[in-house]
Order: sequence, then structure tokens, then C-alpha cells
Amino acid sequence: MAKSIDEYLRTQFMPHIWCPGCGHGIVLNALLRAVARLDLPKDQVCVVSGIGCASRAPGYLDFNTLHTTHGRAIAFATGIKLANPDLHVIVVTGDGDGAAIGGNHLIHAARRNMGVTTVMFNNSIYGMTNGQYSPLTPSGMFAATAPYGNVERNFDMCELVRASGANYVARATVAQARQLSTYIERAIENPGFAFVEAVGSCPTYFGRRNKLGSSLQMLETLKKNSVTAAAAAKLDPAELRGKIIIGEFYRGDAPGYIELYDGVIERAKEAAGK
Amino acid sequence: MAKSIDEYLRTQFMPHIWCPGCGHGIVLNALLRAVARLDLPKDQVCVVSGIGCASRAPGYLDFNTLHTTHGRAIAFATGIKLANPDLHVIVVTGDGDGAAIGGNHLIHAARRNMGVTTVMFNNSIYGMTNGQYSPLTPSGMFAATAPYGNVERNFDMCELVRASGANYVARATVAQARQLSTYIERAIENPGFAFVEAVGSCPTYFGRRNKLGSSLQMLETLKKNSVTAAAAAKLDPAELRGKIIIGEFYRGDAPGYIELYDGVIERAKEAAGK
Amino acid sequence: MISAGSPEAPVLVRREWCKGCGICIAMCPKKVLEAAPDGKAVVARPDDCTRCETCEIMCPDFAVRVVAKRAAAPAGRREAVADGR
Amino acid sequence: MISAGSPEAPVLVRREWCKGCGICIAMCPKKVLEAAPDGKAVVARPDDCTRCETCEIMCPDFAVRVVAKRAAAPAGRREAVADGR
Amino acid sequence: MRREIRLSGYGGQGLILAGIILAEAAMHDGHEAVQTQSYGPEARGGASKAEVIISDEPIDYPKVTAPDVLLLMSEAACKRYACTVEPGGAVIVDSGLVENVPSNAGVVYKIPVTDISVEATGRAITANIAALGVVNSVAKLVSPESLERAVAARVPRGTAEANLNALRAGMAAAQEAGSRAFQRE
Amino acid sequence: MRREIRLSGYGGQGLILAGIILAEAAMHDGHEAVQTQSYGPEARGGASKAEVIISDEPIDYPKVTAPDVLLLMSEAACKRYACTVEPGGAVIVDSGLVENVPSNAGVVYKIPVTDISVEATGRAITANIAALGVVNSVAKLVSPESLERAVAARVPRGTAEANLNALRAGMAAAQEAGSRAFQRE
Amino acid sequence: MAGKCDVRARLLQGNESCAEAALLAGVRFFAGYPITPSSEIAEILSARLPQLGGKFIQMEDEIASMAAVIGASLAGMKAMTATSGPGFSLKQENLGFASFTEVPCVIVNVQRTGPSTGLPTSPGQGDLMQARWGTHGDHPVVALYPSSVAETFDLTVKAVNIAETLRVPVILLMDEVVAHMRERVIVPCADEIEIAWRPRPTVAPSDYLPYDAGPDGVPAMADFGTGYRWHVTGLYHDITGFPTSAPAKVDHLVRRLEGKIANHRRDITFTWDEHMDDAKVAVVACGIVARSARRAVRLARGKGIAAGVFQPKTIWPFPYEQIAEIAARVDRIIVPEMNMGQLIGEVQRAACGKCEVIGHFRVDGEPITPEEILARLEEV
Amino acid sequence: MAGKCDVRARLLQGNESCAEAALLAGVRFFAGYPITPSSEIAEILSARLPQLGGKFIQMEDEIASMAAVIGASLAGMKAMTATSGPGFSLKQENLGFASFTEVPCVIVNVQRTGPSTGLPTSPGQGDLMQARWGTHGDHPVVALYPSSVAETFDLTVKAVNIAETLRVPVILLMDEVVAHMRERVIVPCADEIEIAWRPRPTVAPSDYLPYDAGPDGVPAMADFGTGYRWHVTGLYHDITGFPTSAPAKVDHLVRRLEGKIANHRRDITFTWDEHMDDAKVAVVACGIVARSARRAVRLARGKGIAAGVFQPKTIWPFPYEQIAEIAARVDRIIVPEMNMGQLIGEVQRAACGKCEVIGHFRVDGEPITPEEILARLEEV
Ligand SMILES: Cc1ncc(C[n+]2csc(CCOP(=O)(O)OP(=O)(O)O)c2C)c(N)n1
Ligand SMILES: Cc1ncc(C[n+]2csc(CCOP(=O)(O)OP(=O)(O)O)c2C)c(N)n1
Ligand code: SF4
Ligand code: SF4
Ligand code: SF4
Ligand code: SF4
Ligand code: SF4
Ligand code: SF4
Ligand SMILES: [Mg+2]
Ligand SMILES: [Mg+2]
Repeated sequence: MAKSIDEYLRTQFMPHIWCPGCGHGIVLNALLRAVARLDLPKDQVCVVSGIGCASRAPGYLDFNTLHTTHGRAIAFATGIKLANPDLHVIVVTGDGDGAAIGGNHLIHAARRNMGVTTVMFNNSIYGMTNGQYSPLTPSGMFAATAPYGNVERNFDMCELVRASGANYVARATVAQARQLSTYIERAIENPGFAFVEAVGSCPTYFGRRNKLGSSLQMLETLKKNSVTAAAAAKLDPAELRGKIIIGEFYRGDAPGYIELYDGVIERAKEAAGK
Repeated sequence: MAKSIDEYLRTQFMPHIWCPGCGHGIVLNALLRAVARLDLPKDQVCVVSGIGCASRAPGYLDFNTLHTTHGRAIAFATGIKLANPDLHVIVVTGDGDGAAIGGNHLIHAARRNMGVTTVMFNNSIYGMTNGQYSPLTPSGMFAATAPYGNVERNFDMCELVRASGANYVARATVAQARQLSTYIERAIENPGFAFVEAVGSCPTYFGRRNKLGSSLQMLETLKKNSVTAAAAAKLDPAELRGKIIIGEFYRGDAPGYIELYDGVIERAKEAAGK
Repeated sequence: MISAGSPEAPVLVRREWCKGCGICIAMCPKKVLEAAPDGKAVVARPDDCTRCETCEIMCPDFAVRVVAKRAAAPAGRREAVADGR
Repeated sequence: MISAGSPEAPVLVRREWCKGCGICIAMCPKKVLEAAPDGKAVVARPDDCTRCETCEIMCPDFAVRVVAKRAAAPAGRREAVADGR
Repeated sequence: MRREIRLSGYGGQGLILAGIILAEAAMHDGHEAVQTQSYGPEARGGASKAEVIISDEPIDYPKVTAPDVLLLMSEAACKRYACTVEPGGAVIVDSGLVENVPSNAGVVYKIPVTDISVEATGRAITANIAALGVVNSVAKLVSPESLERAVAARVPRGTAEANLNALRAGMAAAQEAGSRAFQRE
Repeated sequence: MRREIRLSGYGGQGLILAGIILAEAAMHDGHEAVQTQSYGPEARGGASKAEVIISDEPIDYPKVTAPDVLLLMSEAACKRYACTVEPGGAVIVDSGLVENVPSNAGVVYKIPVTDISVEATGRAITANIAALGVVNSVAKLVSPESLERAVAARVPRGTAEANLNALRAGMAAAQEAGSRAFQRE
Repeated sequence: MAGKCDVRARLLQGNESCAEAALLAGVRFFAGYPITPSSEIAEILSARLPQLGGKFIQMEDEIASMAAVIGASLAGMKAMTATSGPGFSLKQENLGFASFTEVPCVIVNVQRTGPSTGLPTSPGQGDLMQARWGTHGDHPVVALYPSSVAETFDLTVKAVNIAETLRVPVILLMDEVVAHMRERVIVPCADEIEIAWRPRPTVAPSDYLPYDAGPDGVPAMADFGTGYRWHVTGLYHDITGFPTSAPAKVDHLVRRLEGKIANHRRDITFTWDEHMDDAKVAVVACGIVARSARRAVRLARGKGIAAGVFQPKTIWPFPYEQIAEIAARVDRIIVPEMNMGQLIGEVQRAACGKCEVIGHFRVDGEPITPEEILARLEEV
Repeated sequence: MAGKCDVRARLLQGNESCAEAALLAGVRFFAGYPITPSSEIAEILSARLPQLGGKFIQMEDEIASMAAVIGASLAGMKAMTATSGPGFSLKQENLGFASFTEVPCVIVNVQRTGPSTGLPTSPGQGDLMQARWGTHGDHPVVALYPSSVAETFDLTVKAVNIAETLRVPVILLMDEVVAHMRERVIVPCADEIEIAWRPRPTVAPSDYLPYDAGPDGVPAMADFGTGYRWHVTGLYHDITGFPTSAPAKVDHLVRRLEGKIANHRRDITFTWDEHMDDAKVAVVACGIVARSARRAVRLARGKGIAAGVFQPKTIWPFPYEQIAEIAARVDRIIVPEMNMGQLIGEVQRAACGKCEVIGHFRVDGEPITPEEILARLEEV
């Protein structure tokens, strides 16, 4: 790896706004290392986000960057990718942004196999708005809007996105930062819709309200609770409770939407007699 | 079965607006027979829809009926169910209404295990708006907005809804109308979120544009292409191409949101010292 | 109510509701139904009817009713299902 | 560029970016780093550093840089992965 | 002069296409023309209506209120629209499909349009174009050349010949019927 | 009379709670009171500011513009707000956290508030309440009874005792400091 | 003041005041999606509603929240949601549905500044016109706008009551400043305040015509599940509730909907004013700006300027008559707003050239101060 | 008329005219979601765009469509979407984003009647005010409104050009009647029409300040992927494009956005009138109603009534000056609208009491006829 990720940072805005020990920084770090290994030209990278703490990432990145409306990043990214397929379009989203309000765009982009890489910064909470539960907050946990414990169940995002048709699906926690970075790298390389769930932490809201200790302790808990997909296959549901299954869940090579649409253009031109 | 389904119809509005041979009528028929077998009191049934041909169903039904905005039926139904858990809340939706614009509400209701039954009238097209492709239009088919053949892939709704957490998931085509009716019956009985995909037909737009023949021929094609889940398990992907897998894919008994929220009320009252 | 087994009218077609799609006609295993010149279904061979209800179940327009079978069938009976699991 | 193996500064901490979360300190397998009174990381035992990069990778604030290792590592090398499949 | 034409029947008869062709022919003739149609969420296989206004000056209000020329190609259309015709206007009914004669029209032409189409092309599907021939012959709206040009340009590929035959058959039938037209007092 | 109080420091010091308590005490005394605070998407662990206005008549504009009483509990707060104090207003700095003395205040009280808290309760977390004791002693905003009542009602369950101790320690320190207050010309 | 219940002064945050008032007014359902600066309303109600046997749900987005609120109201619960600009934009389609199908509900919009994401924690008054015109098509809305925490309490209760009485969505517009500040509120006892419910059918289910209104324009509403099986649709509908496209029926519905608000205009128009009797220059302002205006006017009077202040607490329907009457007797109306000029358009319409109308617009994310307004009052 | 290209009269449907004009104006991207009565625009473009190497995509909803359009525009394609009321409501949040981040795009709203679902195939003019105020916060929009198929062609080209020139979302409001009728359009050659593109940066990437505008208020825009790496955000931003909450910068941005429209007001205000020179009573109407008004005025002149007609083709910014000027010299302005009175509010503001302003509102789903307007003209 020849490149320092410093060159991808808009260093004038550092230090960033994230809280001390916030997992988002580790995920972004992993993402940038993936870009560095792929040695993508900065002009050809476009990072798109919605709204949330995670979604503040693009502002710090020296790429073509777009900070959109809450939940809609993937839809914006779709337009960008279609208009300029040469761009590597990477969506950075939170568990609220991408799984709550933005859930529909996510599953539809996966279905279309749109050539966009999505990295979900999953901290199990709405960080930016001070700690309400998200669709990825596990049952029983406390949050600003779950004062008696969350009675909703969380999505398994990887299952959901795979069931929607994504071409690449993987999950790692920030405790496996190297692995996470490799998954993101493979996701960017995939021609179709690629999804990486990065399980991180929000010490300020999720951690504090659930008495999970410092960011460091949360990191260690993540490590402890991680189980590889292979290992998980051998465990029964009771043993898996509270565990985070990490690994690559799907790595396909179905043609992406962009390629398929090239076929439409061909057929259309033919039909028009050109 | 002691009841005629006639008593569930607002007969003054019949004949309904659906085209001759439209599969929606067969699905609605199956739904009403399920209600009849369960012998649900009419006052305790609430049917909610969005917008589309399928969503016109509630107007013909002598229940508490609600014809809402495009894609939002499940969200309205959620409010109804929470406010009056005694109601049997049934959502009638189309493949556009429920899978395109309404996809997010569907997966979230499934995740929450909200006690609502959803029947998706899947005719593979936007009927009401004259035949544009939907997220359930198979690749390669033609539609008003796919003049060169659809390059998108369709969702497997049952997989998607199951991956989201639904408690009951089944699919049948209108060629298996009895089976379809039984699935709907079981769906209504389930305390959590229950989903039945009813594969039907739109002879007027989908059929005509794709030269699939009369409604009768489309019905026969559906029959021919149906494969039970058990049989499908023995076939390889190539053999399954173009087939419709029918059956019950999941039948769970996880507690529904309503029951879990009762626990919240209890804990809250306790906390308030009542 | 017409009694079970009444030979005159095992099946009723509501002409005003029928749109003449022909589904009931094609689906009836006994060929009881036929199309009138305007395409709408008519009961042509009532005696052959087995009251299997296929026509009623398959009609998209609620236009067919198999009469007198309800009293006969056990209440609450489940519809037959070839379970797909 | 500082040459590989330079003993003086295997690791740099940008104090202005560091928020003192302590992650690098805890994660360094060689206990190279320590917390200053304000909690920010300082390089306490530079000689023990193996340039494993863990500190750099784990810092949420891009505040740590392991220097001189880039020239040494093969370009384009994949990060080690315990594949989870 | 502003002339309002209403073509009515049921969905699938191709009356909207007929309206478009008529308007396009008028345009070729150098007239102003507007074609409109009725929609409705419930207009599935049900009633269908196409309207054309032809004028020598810019057309302001583009909707037909009282047609000068009314084509009725179904019983339902007849019930609904028969009385909308301008007093003294011409009514053309497909006598193979409509039994009752409308009551307040100036002149009523009863012509078995669909049968004529079947005769001319072997198919009922060209009845819309046959009707167009009838309508234009009766009401003298556009030049036959422009009408033929518009037909040829707008009908589906490969069907121009058949449709032109239908058109001509319609025109011929109208000429013949002209003499027999039932003129009310 | 309208009095404006600004309590500033960093997130986590509990200054907003202190502001609420002060306002609530004022309310108990029968005054009008408004408490506001600064928000910001970036105010994470960073600057924190709570403001209180106490008045005998209805409070119109509810924002503090130039405080009569300014508490500074961090260097950053000091840099940002020191010069906002009303000429002649009172500034209280936590001398354990802030080194530079603000330049345009009327009276500056340098009191090691956090240290006093640690001394009184063994914990820095009660520094906000200790500060409240200081502020109120210096500026005579509300009655000590109302302040104690508000503290007891608003602090987390089980911490009332400790917080009341901090409050009193703050009051005592202020009284002592009053004599040493650095009065600018 | 002592009595059987806990009547007492409480120091409440604006959002808290809104939540507590809603509970007192009988709201038992809240569906929402968090957004600054309204989130506290959801947070408080997530704790408080289940204590009272009510239901709180955090939906997947604002569209779903609005839908759930309408559903719950149809099923018989008084229902509410709260949001801010971006969420308010998303709610518009379903807000129009509620308006058109006449489902009572309350939508709180705690405004922040800016279009799009703007400045989520800064005050602005940019959604006044959106509150009136945000959804497509002709539709009636009622919008109230408090200037203090105590007024928030009062107007929240009124919002719930109006929603129920007129079967209309009522929008409570709030300023970030009011939402986040704490002030004294005298919280009344449950039996001290008037609590309204939607008019109920008095006929048998078989005779129930869900959209057949009496002269006041408000039809009786049966809750789902109570034996009145009726149909609700966002299509044009006649008095039976079923779809129609008959021009006369369509016309009747649209005009009745407008009319029912107009009929009750007097009952739902709340205003406040001071020194208006002999004023030669009036300040018309709402929300937090009305407070600065009040101060400015008092200061101006102190300087001998014949100033007065008029605060519409009901923004929609806008109090045109009152403004017209004011315009007829003052020389000048000053309209300070935290936007580029929204209220002023309505004031101009109402004034109709009868006096000068001058705007004072501040759009930097900071509230308008009394001094600024005073400066305008001192201009000749 | 013959020439190197296919200049010729074509009988086009209104929606078709819009689609073809967009292509001619250089639109190469369309993202949409079907909705009556706009669907034909999507259908035609799904066939035509790929023929020209452009891209069509049917998104999962209107929100996503609006987002994709903005994305495509940022990546350098002229982009458009089309919808009707319900979809227009859903697009509002992202429309505000486009406005605030100054991303050129065109949004067609083919209006249908009614709030909510209403009557999808009947005409109505209920979204005029929504076009201006539909999204939260202060924001500039431009909206054009054709009355014929030919005007649709012309105004679509203008909409694309204005969007690009001013970096603003331009709304093309259409009436269902115009969208669905067929009329003659003289389709010009590509080289006969003026085609505008967004201003491009002339500085090196390192010197590029994406929101640093010259005196005309419109900053230069670099497409993503062309070497100018910049940041786009819906938060308040300064000239660098990065977030700011500094009041002065916030203020500057809001005022520049309003100002850039005001600066170009003359260039983007299109109107049409007839018989206004000596008119004593004016009819102000837009869209399809302007045609009835024209007929009515001609008929009135035939009867000796000094009537005139004024049609704003640019609805927003509203032509206040022109109306004010008219109000000063006529006795009466009649405003016929297919709604409960929207345009009339602006006319009243502009007239400012200088003449009588009378509304004629039709809300039954049927277009206003010339006879109706004539009847109002004949009233004294
Ligand atoms: C339409 C809309 N609704 C709500 C919000 C408020 N909001 C901002 S960020 C956020 C949630 C953020 O959670 P997540 O996406 O998990 O990101 P995190 O802050 O946890 O990184 C919400 C609800 C908004 N900005 N826009
Ligand atoms: C917000 C909104 N967008 C679009 C539409 C237009 N629309 C009405 S029905 C429909 C699709 C219907 O398709 P589906 O749900 O599959 O029902 P079907 O008609 O096929 O039964 C659409 C796009 C609308 N009414 N509202
Ligand atoms: S609030 Fe949570 S997610 Fe947001 S920056 Fe802080 S720790 Fe990270
Ligand atoms: S258009 Fe299609 S889905 Fe709609 S009623 Fe007709 S056949 Fe059925
Ligand atoms: S009941 Fe069975 S046998 Fe009798 S008519 Fe119907 S389908 Fe035929
Ligand atoms: S199935 Fe029903 S609609 Fe079709 S022909 Fe038979 S009775 Fe008529
Ligand atoms: S590179 Fe490795 S050994 Fe060196 S300081 Fe970092 S973590 Fe410790
Ligand atoms: S991990 Fe980074 S921020 Fe945390 S202490 Fe180390 S250098 Fe500082
Ligand atoms: Mg999160
Ligand atoms: Mg469908």
C-alpha cells in the first residue's frame, strides 16, 4: 500500500465532530484504507450520504462528496452512477438513515443491482438526534424513545439486503477493522450492488444509556460477541443470542444495472434505426 | 361453511370496476372465503388499502374500510391495530403499492411483527396507471416504461418479507384459489405480521403487452408454472427459471408487537407507581 | 333457501355482474356452464353439476353462486390444500 | 520520508486530532503508547514498536500514523482477513 | 368555423386513434385542430370517447360541449351521448351495435360500420377507420387526401393497406346512406 | 429588574441542569424565569452553555445578550464568552480549569469550583451545583431555600444529599471570595 | 389555588409543555420519527403514554408516522405526531389525506431554520406558508402558533379540541426557541379544561351517512369497530363516503370542507394585542418574534411612539378581518419575521393598500431582538 | 419552412410535447414514478432517451425519483422528472434540497383535481401555491405554466434553460387537459433553439469555490468527476460549500438565493395578453383557463365590453409589477381559477386595493368555460 489515507482527508476540518471513541471513525478509516489499496483516483470517487453522525463523513473526504437528505443517499447515488458510470459511487449511511427511513431505497438498489457500494455505519442508535432506537437496536435495549426497553426486533441487514438481490454482502465489527476494510474493498470492486454492514458503537448515547462502559469497553464487547459465519453455522439459536455474525455472506457476479442498461441503449438505437 | 360471502359485499356497487378476467377478483374471492370460514364479525374486520386496481377492493367490502394513499396502507393499518387491537386488520395491496413505493412499510411491519395481515395482489404490473413495470415484473418482460424489455430483476417477496421478520409467509397463484384462501385464513389467525403473496394476472396491460393471451390462458400459464416449495427444493436454478414457487414458507409464533407493547404499558405503569 | 340436491338450480349466475371472461366455463370439470352469445355464463347442464364450487371460487366477479351446498358442507371446514411446503 | 526502521519515530500522534479515547493505547500489543495527563496518546516506548499498524487502524480520529512502513510493505497488499464465510 | 366531433363507443374499438387521425388530417389541411379524450379510473373496457375540434381560427376552449357530429358505436355511448348533439347536428350510429335511434339529432345516419369493416378487411378491428370514412363523408371535415395520409401514418405498421380499404369502404357507405339519411323535422 | 445569567463550560459538566435549577428556584420565589441553552449538531462533548433570565415582569426576548452574571467553567468557554459580559457584570471562573482572567468584567471571582466540589462530595460531578452555590451567593439571584428545594427536586434520585453539600460548599466559598474579588477599575 | 388536583406552577420546556398538554387533552396515541428540535415531544410521550394506557410508536419515517396517526384516529384514539421541517415536508401527502377525509389529528412542527437540512438547532419561521399550502390541491387546515411555553400548553389543548370538533388536522407551529426553553406553566387540572371529542353519530348504523354534515359542515364520525361500517377514501366522495366523480358532488365536498372552517372562523381565531387602541404603527408578529415585538412596543411607548402589537395565535385561517380593521386605522404595519417574508403577504392582502406594510426579515438563524424592531418603529 | 432539419408541424399530445421538448433542450436523464395524468412523459422518455444515449429509470417512488434527478444533474446530465399532485407532495423535501444546493433540474407537475387522490383524470389547478411553498423553509423556485401543447413545448425548453442558467429547480405546472390533448406544434430544429448550460468554473480546481457567485448571484458549477472535487450539503454552507452556522454567512446564502431569482426576474417572466391596452376589466388566468378567458374576452369585445386578458406563463416569481400596473388602470380584475382561490391572493397583493379583484372558482373537476367567464364580464 503506497498511499497514506491522509491524502483523502480534508484535513482543514479535522478533528472531526465525532465524539471521542466513536466507532464511526474506525469505519471511515477502514473505508479509506480500502480506497487506498484500490488506488482509486480521487476524482473518480464519489461519496454520498444522508443525514446522521455517520452521514457527516463525506464532508471530511477529498472526493466528490454529497451530503443529502435523511435516508435518500442511495437514491441520489443511483442518479449519479447512471449519469456517470465511471465514478466509484460509495454510500455512507447510518442504521437510521439506511435501515429506517431509507430502507426502501436500499432494498430497491439491491434488487436492481445498481453499481453502488453501501457501507452502513451501524451503531444501533440514532446518534445525531440524541439516542432514539433504530431498526437495528436489539430488543430489550434502552433508548431515548424506549425508556422501558425496546420491544421491536432488529433487522438482520445482511439477510435483508441479500434477500433483496445484492451482489455482495458482508459484515464485520470495528473490532475487526482489517477484515472490515477488506470487505469494503471487495464491495467497491463488485460491479453490482454491494453492501457492507460495519457494526460500530455510539458510546455517547447507546453506550451511556445501556451502561456499556467506555468506547474501549464497547469495542471489547464487540470483539467478544463476534462469531464468524462458519462458526455460527455450528451454533444453535440460543447460543447465538446476542452474537454478531461476521463474514462475507454473498459474493456474486450478476451483471450490474449499468451494464444491462447499456443493452437497452443498444436495442433502442437499433429500434430507432440508427 | 355457513356463510355466503355475499354478505361481505357492498353489492350496490357491483359489478366492480375490474376488467373482465382480472385476477384481482379471484384473490378477493379467496380472501372473503377465508373471512367467512373464520366467521369474523363484520364490525371487527378492517380492510385497508393503498392506491391501485387491487387497492380498490375495500370499497366493495362491508367492513370498516379504508382506501389510503399510494403505498402507505400498512402504516395506516399499524395505527388502527395499535388503537384498537380487537380489530382484524387486513391490508390489501398491489405489487406496485406494496413492493415499490410501500416497500419500506412492509419490511418494517414485518420486523415489528405488527399484528396485521397483508395480502399482496401481485399482477406483475401497475394496472391502475396503464401498465408500467413494477418491482415484481420479471426481467425481460415488456411494459409501458420498459419498451425494450425490463432490465430490472424482481423481488422474491416471500424471501424479502421473511428476511424482514414476518411471522407467516406464503404464496399461491390464483390458479390455486383454494390453497390461496387457506393461506389467507392462516395469515389472519397469526398474531404477528402475516404476508400472503397472491400471484394473479392483469390481462389488460401485462397480458396484452406481453402477448400472453386471454385471462383464461394466463390462468392456465400460472397453473403450469407453479411449483410447490417441496418440489422446487429438488430442482436446480435453471429448471426453476420462470417458475412460481408456491407454498407456506414460514409459520411462526413469535409474539406480536401488540402483546409486547402490553408489557411496555405494564412496566410504564409500574414505573409511574400506579 | 333451495334445498340441497335440488335439481333445478345448483348454480346461479348473476348476469349483471358477469363480465363474460369464460373462466368458470373453462374450469368447470363437468362442463355444466356455457357462454351465451354475449359471452356471459349460462347454466347449460345443471344435472351434471357436482357442486364442487370451482366455478364460484374462480369467478373474478362474484357472479357465480353454487346454491344449497352450504347447508350440506360441515361448517368451518377448511378448504382443501395441497400444502406447498 | 523517514526511512524504514528509523528508531526515533515509528509512530506519530497528531495531538490536535487526538481525542484521548485510549483505544490505541489499549490495543497496541507492545504497549508502545501511553496516555498523557489530558488523556491524549503519547509514544512512550518507541523502541518496542513492531509497526503492526494496529494503532493507526483503530484510531477513530485519524490521529495516529505509523511512519516509514509504507515503503516497506508490498504495494496493493490485502489486509489480513480471517474470512468469515 | 368551429366544428365539434365526438366519437364514442367502448374501449378497444380504437376511437381515440380515429380521433387523432382526424385531427392530424385537419392539421395537414391547414386547420387548427384539437383532439381530446375522456379518461376515468373506471374506464376499463367500458365507455370510450374521443373528441376533435376543427377550426379556422385558434381553438380556445378545447373541450367539446355540443358536437356537430356524433358517432355512436355502442348502446352505452348512445344512451349517454345521444342527447348531447347540437340541434341539427349529424349523428352516425353503427347500426350493427346500436338499436335505438337517438331522439334529438338533426340527421341520423344508421350505418353498420363494423359490418362494413369486416366486409372490407375481414376484421372488426378496422371499424374505427371505417367509421372515420363515414364521419368524414357525412360531415365533410377534412380532405380525403389528408385523411388517407394521416391514416397511413398513424395505424400500426403493416396495416396501412387494410385500414385504407376500411376508410374507403366507410366513405362509400356514407355516400350511399346520405340519400337515405333520416331527417327529423 | 431583568437579570441575565450565562453558565458556560463543556458538555458533561451539567450546566444545563444547573440552569434549570436556577430558573426553577426563581419560579419558586415568584419571579418570572426563562432557561435556554445552546444546541448545535457539533456540540458533542464540546462547548456547553445554559442561560437563565430572571425578572419581575414577563420576560419578552428570552435570549441572553449581555449577561450580568457569567460562569466560565472551561478555557474554551472563557475564550468565547468572557467578553460578552455586561460592563460591570460579575464573572465567576473555575480557577482550577481556567487560567486567563477575562478582561472586561466588572468583578471577577476566581474560585476553584470543581476542587470545592471534590472536597465537599468527593466527586467532580457535583461541580455544577457547587457552581450554582457560588453564582447565587455572588449575584443574589434567588433565595437559598428555593435553590435548595429546586436542587433536591431536580438532581438524580439518591444524590440530593451530596448535591446539597456541594451547593453549600459553593455558597461558603463565594462568601469568602467575595472579600477578595478582583475589582477592575 | 389548592384543590383536589395538582394545579401548580411547573417549569416546563416548550416541547414538554406540548406533550403534557396533549395528554391532558386526551391524546392517547403518538407516532413519530425523531427530528431536532422536536424530538423531546416523542421522547416524553414514549415514557408518558404507556403510563396512561396509551400507545407510542416510533415509525420508520415521517410518512408512516402521519399514516399511523390517521389510522389510530379512525380507530378512536386522539392522535398526534411531531416533527420539524424536513419531516413536515414528508408528511404533506398524508396530511392532505387527513384533511380531505376529515380525520382529527394534531401535527406539531417545531420549525428550524433553512430549507433542506438548514440549521437543525437554530430558530426560523420558514414554514408558515407551507403549513397552509404544503400539500397538493385545495384543502383546509388550521394552524396555531404559540409564543411561550405557557401558550404552548394552552394552544396544544386547543389544537386537540379543534381537531376533534371540526374533524380537521390541526398544525401546531412552534419556534425552536420556544420548544427548547423552560418557563413557568400553570398546569390546570383535568376537570378544569374543556375537552372536546369528534361529533358522534346519533343515528343507527344503517342510517349512517359518514359525510352528511349538518349546517355547521362537520359530519358525525364513528370509530372503526363500533358497528358503523363505513368507507374512507382519498378519492372524491359523496355523503355516503364512496367515490364519486359527479361534478355537483365534487363541488359540494370541496366547498363544504372550506366552509366548515369558515363557519367556525370566530371560534378558532385566537389573537393577542397590546396598545392597539390608539396605535399609529402596528407590529404584527407571531411566535417568538411576538415577544420581541411586545418589548419593542413597550420601549417605543416609553419614547412616545404610538406603537401597538398584534399577535395572531391562529395563523391559519389568517385573521384577515382583524388586520384589515387595523390597517384602516394605523399608518403603518411592521411585520418582523424570521424568514424572507411570508406572513407579510397575508398582511398585505388584508391591508389592501389601506396603510403602509413594511417587512423586517431576519434569516441568519438568530432570533429577532426587541432592539431591531424598535429601530424600525423609530423610523419615520 | 423546409431546411436542413425536420422542422415541421406535428400533432402532439401535451405530455408528448413536453417530453420531446425536453430532449431537444438536452435533457438526457429522467427518473420518475408513474402517476396519472403525467405517466405518458415517463413512457415516452423510456423509449426515447436510450435512443439518444440517455438514461431512463423508474424509481421505487417519487422521493427517490427526485433524488436520482439531483444526483444525475450533479454528475453532469440535464435531468428531469414528472409527476402529479400526490407525487409532487412527496418530492417536496428533495425539491428543497435541489433549490438550496442549486442543482439544475426540471420537475413537471401535471395537476389533477383535488387534494389527496382526488380525481386523477380530471383537471384542477390546486397546486399553484404548493409550487411556491410546498417545501419547508425559505427557498426560491421558478414555475412556468403553459396553456397549450405548443406553449408546453416552448416553456419546457425554457424551463430547462432557466434551470441551467440560474441553477434552480424549475417547475413546469401543467393542466390535465393540456397534458392529454393533441394539438399542432411546430417542432423547431435543434440549431434553431437556444440551449443553455449551467455556468462552468473557469478557474483551476484548486481555486474553485463552488458557492462563490458573481454579481448575478449564480455560482459556477462543476460536474462530479471532472476534477473539481467539491462538497454539496443541505446544511447551511458558505462559499466553499462546507457547512457553516455563522449568522453572516447564513444570511448571505439565503439572500443570495432569493436575489439570484430577483436579479433575473425580467428574463424569466413570460406573459401573454390581448386587448389590454384599453381594457376596463381584465381577466387574469393561467393554463387552460387562459384559453377560455381569451375566448370570453373576444366575445365580450363583440358585445362592446372593454375586456382584456392577461396570462402569466411564469407563475413564480409572480408578475406582481405587471399586475400592479394593470390594477392601476382597470376597474376590475376577474381571476377565474380551477381551485378555491390561489392565484387571486397574489393578484390581490399586487393590486393593493387599486381596483376590484373578483374570483371565479370552479372546483367540480370540469374546466371553466368561456361562457362562465363571459357571464362574469357581463356583470357590472
Ligand atoms: C426527514 C428527516 N427526518 C428526521 C431527521 C432527523 N434525523 C437526523 S439524523 C437522524 C438519525 C440518525 O441515525 P443514524 O442514521 O443511525 O446515524 P447516526 O447518527 O447514528 O450515525 C434523524 C432521525 C432528518 N434530518 N430528516
Ligand atoms: C404518490 C403516488 N404515486 C403514484 C400514484 C399513481 N399510481 C396509482 S396506482 C399505481 C400503481 C398501481 O400498481 P399496483 O399497486 O401493482 O396495483 P394494480 O393497479 O396493479 O392492482 C400508481 C403508480 C399515486 N396514486 N400516488
Ligand atoms: S453521538 Fe454517537 S454516533 Fe454520534 S458522534 Fe457521538 S458517539 Fe458517534
Ligand atoms: S387494469 Fe389489469 S389489474 Fe387493473 S382491473 Fe384491469 S386487468 Fe385488473
Ligand atoms: S359447482 Fe363444479 S360442477 Fe357445478 S357448475 Fe360449478 S364448477 Fe361445474
Ligand atoms: S367466471 Fe364469472 S365473470 Fe367469468 S364468465 Fe363465469 S360468471 Fe362470468
Ligand atoms: S504500530 Fe503496533 S506496535 Fe507500534 S505503536 Fe502501533 S500498535 Fe503499537
Ligand atoms: S485512538 Fe486516536 S483518538 Fe484515541 S487516544 Fe489514540 S490517538 Fe487519540
Ligand atoms: Mg446510528
Ligand atoms: Mg399490480
